[in-house]
Amino acid sequence: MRLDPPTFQLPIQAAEGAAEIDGLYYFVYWFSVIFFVAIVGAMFYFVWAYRRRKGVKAEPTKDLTKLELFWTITPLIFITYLFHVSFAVYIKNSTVAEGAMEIRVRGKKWAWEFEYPTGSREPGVLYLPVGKPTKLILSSEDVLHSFYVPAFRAKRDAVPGVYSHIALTPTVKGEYQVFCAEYCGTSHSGMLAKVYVVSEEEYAKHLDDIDKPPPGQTPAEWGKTLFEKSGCPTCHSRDGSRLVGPSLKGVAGTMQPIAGGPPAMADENYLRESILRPQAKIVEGYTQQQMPPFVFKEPQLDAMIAYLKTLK
Amino acid sequence: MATVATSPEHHDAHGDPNASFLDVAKGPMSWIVTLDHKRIGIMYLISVTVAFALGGIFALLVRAELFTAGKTLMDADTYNRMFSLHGVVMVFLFIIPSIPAAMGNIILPIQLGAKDVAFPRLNLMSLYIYIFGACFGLYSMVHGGVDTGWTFYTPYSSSDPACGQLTPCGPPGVGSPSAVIPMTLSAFIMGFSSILTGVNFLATIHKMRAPGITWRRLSLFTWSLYATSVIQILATPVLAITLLLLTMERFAGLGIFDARRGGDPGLFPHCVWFSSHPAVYIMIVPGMGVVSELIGTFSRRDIVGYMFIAMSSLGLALLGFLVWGHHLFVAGMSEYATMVFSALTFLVAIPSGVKIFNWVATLYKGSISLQTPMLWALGFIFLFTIGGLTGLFLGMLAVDVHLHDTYFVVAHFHYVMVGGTVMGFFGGLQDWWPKFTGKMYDEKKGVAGWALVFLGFNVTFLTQFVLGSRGMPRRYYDYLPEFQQLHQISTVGSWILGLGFLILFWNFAESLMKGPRAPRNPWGSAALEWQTPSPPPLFNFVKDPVVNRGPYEYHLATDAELDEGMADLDAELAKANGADPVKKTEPAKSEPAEKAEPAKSKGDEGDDEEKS
Amino acid sequence: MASHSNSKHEGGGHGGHGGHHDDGAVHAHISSVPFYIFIFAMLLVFTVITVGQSYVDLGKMNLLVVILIATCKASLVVTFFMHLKHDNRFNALMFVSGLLFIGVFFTYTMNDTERRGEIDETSAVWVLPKTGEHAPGGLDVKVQEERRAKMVKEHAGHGAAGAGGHEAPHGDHHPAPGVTTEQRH
Amino acid sequence: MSTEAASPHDEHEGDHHAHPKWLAHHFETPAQQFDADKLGMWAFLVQELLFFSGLFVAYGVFRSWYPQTFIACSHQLDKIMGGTNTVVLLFSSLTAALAVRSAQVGNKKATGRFLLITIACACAFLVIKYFEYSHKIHSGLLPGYWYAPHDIHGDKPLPPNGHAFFSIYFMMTGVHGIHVAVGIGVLLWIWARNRRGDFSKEYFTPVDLVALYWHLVDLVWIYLFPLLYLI
Repeated sequence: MRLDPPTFQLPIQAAEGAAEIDGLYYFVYWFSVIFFVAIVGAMFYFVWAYRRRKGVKAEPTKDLTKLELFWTITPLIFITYLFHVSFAVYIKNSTVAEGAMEIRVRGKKWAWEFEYPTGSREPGVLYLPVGKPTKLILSSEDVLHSFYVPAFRAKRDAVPGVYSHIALTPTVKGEYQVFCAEYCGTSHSGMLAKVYVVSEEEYAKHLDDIDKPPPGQTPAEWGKTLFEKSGCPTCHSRDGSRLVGPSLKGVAGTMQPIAGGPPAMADENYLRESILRPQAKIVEGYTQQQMPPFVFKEPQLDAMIAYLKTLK
Repeated sequence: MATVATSPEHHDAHGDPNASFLDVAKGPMSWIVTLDHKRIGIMYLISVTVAFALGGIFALLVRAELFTAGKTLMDADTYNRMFSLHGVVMVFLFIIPSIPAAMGNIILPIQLGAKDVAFPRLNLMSLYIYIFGACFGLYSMVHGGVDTGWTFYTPYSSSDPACGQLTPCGPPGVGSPSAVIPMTLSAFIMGFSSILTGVNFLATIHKMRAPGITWRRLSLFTWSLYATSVIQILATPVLAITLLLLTMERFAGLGIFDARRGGDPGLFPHCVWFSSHPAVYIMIVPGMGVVSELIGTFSRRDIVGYMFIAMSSLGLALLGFLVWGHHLFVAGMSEYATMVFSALTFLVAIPSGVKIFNWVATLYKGSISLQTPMLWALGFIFLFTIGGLTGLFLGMLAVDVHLHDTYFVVAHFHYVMVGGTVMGFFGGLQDWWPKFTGKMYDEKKGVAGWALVFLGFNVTFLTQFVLGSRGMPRRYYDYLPEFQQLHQISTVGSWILGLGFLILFWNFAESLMKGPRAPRNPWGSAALEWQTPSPPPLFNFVKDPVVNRGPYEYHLATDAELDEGMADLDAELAKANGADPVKKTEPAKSEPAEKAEPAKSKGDEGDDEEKS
Repeated sequence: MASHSNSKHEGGGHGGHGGHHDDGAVHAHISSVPFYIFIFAMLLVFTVITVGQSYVDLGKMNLLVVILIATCKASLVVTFFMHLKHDNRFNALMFVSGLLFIGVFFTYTMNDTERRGEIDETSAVWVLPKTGEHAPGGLDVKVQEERRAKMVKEHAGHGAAGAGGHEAPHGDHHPAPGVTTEQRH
Repeated sequence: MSTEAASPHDEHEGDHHAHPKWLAHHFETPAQQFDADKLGMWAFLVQELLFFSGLFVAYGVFRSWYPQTFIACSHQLDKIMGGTNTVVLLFSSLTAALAVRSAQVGNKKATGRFLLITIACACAFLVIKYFEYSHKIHSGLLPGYWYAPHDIHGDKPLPPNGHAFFSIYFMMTGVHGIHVAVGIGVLLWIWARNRRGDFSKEYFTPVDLVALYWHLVDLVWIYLFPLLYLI
C-alpha cells in the first residue's frame, strides 16, 4: 500500500484504511479548490465586468430552466458517487478482521486505561504489534468520551453503559497521540494517551514488563510513572494546590477529615481503598466527588502507595 | 412601485398620519407596550446586538486563552464555561432571533405591503418571552455558568454531582457541577419565542399580502422567512421538550438519557439534533434570503432562477429534518442509520449549490455597484461556498470519522454561521439601516469594517481547518505544542475580527447621532420596502400599496423609481456637507405618478413564461 | 400609476381571501347538533372497545390494535370536531405534515435504537457476549435497589417492600425487542 | 392565541360598518382575519403535536427496550379511572364543539352554557387525575429518584428499572395536565368574553380557536390513555 509522510493538512497514515480515507479527503479537497476558484472567480469577474456605468442597464433575466436543471442534477450524480465510496470505506474500516486481537479501552474522567488479552491493565499507554488486526472494545465509566487517534484516522465514542468498538490494523511503527474527542468536563483536554506501534517481540516483552517495575526502578519510581500515566495529576496536585480532588502532598500517614464520618488515618489500607473504591470515604470539602474506581494489580498498587508515601 | 389609494382610512387619526413610526409616539411606555412590528423589531435588534457583543466577548476570551498552550488567562473550568456560554449566547440569544425576529419583524410586513404582522400582540409577547428566557440565561451565567457546551450532551449535563441535596437520589452524578438547569430552562423558554414568531410569520405571509403580491412576487427574503417559520414551528417544540426532559433528568433522575439510571445517552443527541439541526437552517436560511435581496438590489437585475432559490429555501427547511444523524456518526449509531443519514446529508448540497449558482448568474450582465451591503453579500458567497464545500468532507462517512469533533468542524460551522448568517445579518443591517433609522452611515467606515471582518474571519477560521484535519480536537483548553503556531494565527485573526465589529458599531452609533438623513430609496432598489418613506409611517405605507411587479423586476421599474432615491441621497449629502442638517421630518411624499405600462409588461412576462 | 386593470393577478393578493370569500365575510361550516352527538357516540363506542380489548391478551398485536383504535378516534375528533373536513386545505396540509415529521422523528430514531450493533457482536451491547461482563457506567441495579429499600423503610407504616425482583444477569447482549428479562445488568 | 389585537389607537371609532370593532386595524376584511387566525392556530397546534412527539419517541424507545417492565408497570395504573377520564374529556370535546356551534349561530346563552360544561369537565378530569396521582405517590410509584414501589397491586415485585415507565408516565400526563389547566384558564376567559357579548354570528373566532386547542388536548389524551393504561 501507498504510504505518505505527514502532509500540511493530514497527519501520518499509520493504519490500514488511512490511505483510502486520505484519498477521499484529497479528492474532495481538490474538487473544492477547483469549484471554489471557479465560482468566486466568476463572481469577481462579473463584479468587475458589469460594474455600474451611467446609461448602461442590467440585462433582463431570461428563463434558464435548462441551466437550472443542469446545476441541480449534476451535483446530484456527484454526491451519489461521494456517498457511495465513502460509505464503502467506512464499512470496510469498521469491520473487524477474523481473529483480531481484542483490547479493552476504558475511558474515565480523565484518563484512558487499556487492558490486554492477558488481563494486564495499563493506564495511558497502549502497545500494539505492527500489522496485527486489532479490535479495541471501548467503554466508559462515567460520561461520554471519544477515543481518537489521528494517525489511525480512527474515532469512536465511549458511551457509559454500552460497549462499542474500533477495528484497526496498525501498519507503521511509531508513537502516536490519543485524544479524547467528546467533551467530558474539566480536564477534557488532559485526557490523552499514547499508542506505541511496535514489533511482535517488543509487544510481547512489554506485556511481560507491565506487572513488574521496570528494571532499575524502585517501587516508588514505578508508582510515580503509574500515577502520571493514569491521569491522576489532572485532579490531584502534588504541591498542595487544590484541583478537582484533594492534593496528595503529605496525605499518607496523616488524619483525613471525612465527609459524613469520623476522620480516618490515611494508612496503606486507606490509600488502597481510595484507589479501588474512591466513593467509600470522601475527604471533607470535596462532596462533589468525581473519581472513578481504578483497577490495579497488587504490585502496581504497592508501587502507587509507595510513591504516595514519598509525597511529603 | 406603483401604489393606489384603496382605503383612505387611518388618515384622520393622528395629527400627521404619515409621521414615521419612530416619531408617532414618544417615551419609554410607547415602546414597552407598542404593537408596531417595526418597534418590536427594533427592540429585538437591540437585544440581539447586545447578545452578539456578549457572545463575541466570550469568543475573544476563548481565543485569547488558546494563544498559548496551557494556562494563558484562565483555568480549565473557566475556559469550559467560556466556550459553552459563547455557544449558548450566540445560538439561542443571537443567531436564531437575529435575522428572523429582528430584521424580519421590521421588513417582512413592509415587503408584503401589510400594515402589520398577523398577530401584533403575539409578536410583542414573543419579545417578552425572549427577554424572560434571556433572564434565566443571565441568572445561570452569574450563578456558576454552564460548562456543558451548548448542546448539553448527556450524561455530562444531566447528572448532578451535587445530587442528593435536594432529591433522594443515589450516588452523586458524574456530570457537570455548573448551573445547567437555569440555562436549559432559558433555552426552553426562548424556544417558545421562536415558535410564536414562526406562527406569526407563517400566518402573515399567507394572509397579509397586499393586492398584487402573488407567490411569485414574494421577495426571496420573505420566502426564506417562510421556510424559517416552517422549521421554527416543526423543530423548536422538539428542542423544548428535550430540554424539559433534560431538566427533569437532572432534577429528578428520570432515567431517560442517563445510562446509570437505565436510560440511553444516545437518545439525547437524537432528540437534540432532530430539532437543532433544522435550527441550523433557522440560522442560515434567512441569511440567504438577505443575500438574495442584496444581490438583486445592487446588481439591479432580476434574480436568476427566482423560483429555484425560493424552493431551495423550502428544500433546505425540509431536508434539515432528515439529516440530523450526521452529528452521531461516531457516537455508536446503527450502521444502517449512518448510511441513511450520510446519503441524505449530501442532498443538502443541492439547494445550497442552486442558490450560489443563481446568485453568481445574477451578477452576469447586471449593473453592479459595490456599496457596503453588496460587499457583505459577496463576502457571504465567498465564505458560504467554503462552508458548504467543507460540509462535503464531513458528509463523507469515512472522512468524517477522522474530522468529527475536531477544529475542522468548528471551522466548518463558523464558515456557515458567521461567514453565512453574520455576513447576512450585517449585510441586511447596512442595507436596511436607512430604512430602520432614517439615517445614512459613513460608507468608508462601513467598507473598512467589512474588510476587517472579512480578513479577520478568514485568518481565524481558515487556520482551524488545518488544525482540525491535523487532529486537534475541539473544546480543548490545552493543546500539544505542535498546534501552537496555528492557534496563535487564529487568535490574532480573532482580534482583527473584533476590531472590524468595533468599527461597524462605531459607524452605526455615529450614524444614529449625526448621520445624514436617508432618502426614500438610497440604493435605487425596486423592492417594495424602498418605495415607502424612510423610516416608514406607522402603517408602513402612505397609501395602501397595490403591486404590479416582483421585487426584482428592474426592467419593469421606472428610472424615476430607482434613481429618485439616489438623487435624494446626493442632495442630502450635499446638504450635510454644507453643514445644514435638515430637521424637519420627511414630508409625506406622494408616490411619483408613474407611466409604467403594466399591460405591456405583463405581456412580456407572459411571453417569458411561455417560452420556457 | 398602476391601474386596477391588472385582473390577471387579482385574487393572488390577500391570499386569505381565496375564491369563495369574495365578500370578505366569514363563511364557516356549521354542523348539526345530532351530528356532533353521533360523533361523540362513535367515540364512546371506540373507547369501550379499546378498554374491553385490553382484557384480552393479543400478545404483540396489543400495541398495534390500541394504536389503531386511538387513531380512529383521533381522526373523528380532527375531522369533525375540529372541522378540518370543511376547513382551509392548507390547515389540513399543515396538520398532516406535522404528523409526517413526527413519523420521521420516530422512525429514524427507532431505526437507530433498534438496530445498533449489527456490524459486530461487541458493538452497542450492554453485556460482552464472551465474558458476560456488564459495560461500566450503566444501570447499577444493586445501588438502586439498596436505595429504594432504604426509602421504603423510611416510609412510615409501610413495611411491604416491592423491591428486590431483579433477575440474574444473562447472556442476552442486544437490546432487541421482546427480551424476556430486561435488566441491563 | 389572542387574535383581537386592537389597533394601538382607536382611530376606527367612526368607521363601524366598514371596519367593525372586532376587526383589527391591519386586516381588510373579516374573512382575512378569520383565515389568518385559523391558520395561526393550526400552526400552533402543529407545534403542540411536535412538542408531545419527544415524549412519544422516548416512550417508543423504552417500550421497545423494556416491554415487560412497561407491561408490569402499566398494570399498576387504574384503567377505570383512566377510562372515566377519557369519557370526561371526550364529552368536554363534544360540548366545546357545541359551544362553537352555538357561537356560530349567534346563541350567546347556549355558548356560555356549553363553555361552562366544558370547564366543569376539565376540572373533573383534573380531580380524577389528582386521585390517581395521590395513589401513585402513596405506593411510591414515582419517577426517577423517588421510585420506591411498595404496596402495589399483584404479587410480583416491580422491576428495578420501572422508574423509567413512571418517569414517562408522569412527564406525559403531567405535561398533558398542564395543558388541561391552561385550557381551563382560556376557556374561562372566553366564557367571560362571551358573557360580555364580544361574540356574534359574524365574529366567533376566539371561541373557535380555544375549542381547537381543547380538542387537541383531547387528541393527545386519546393516545396517552391506551399507550399508558391499556398495554
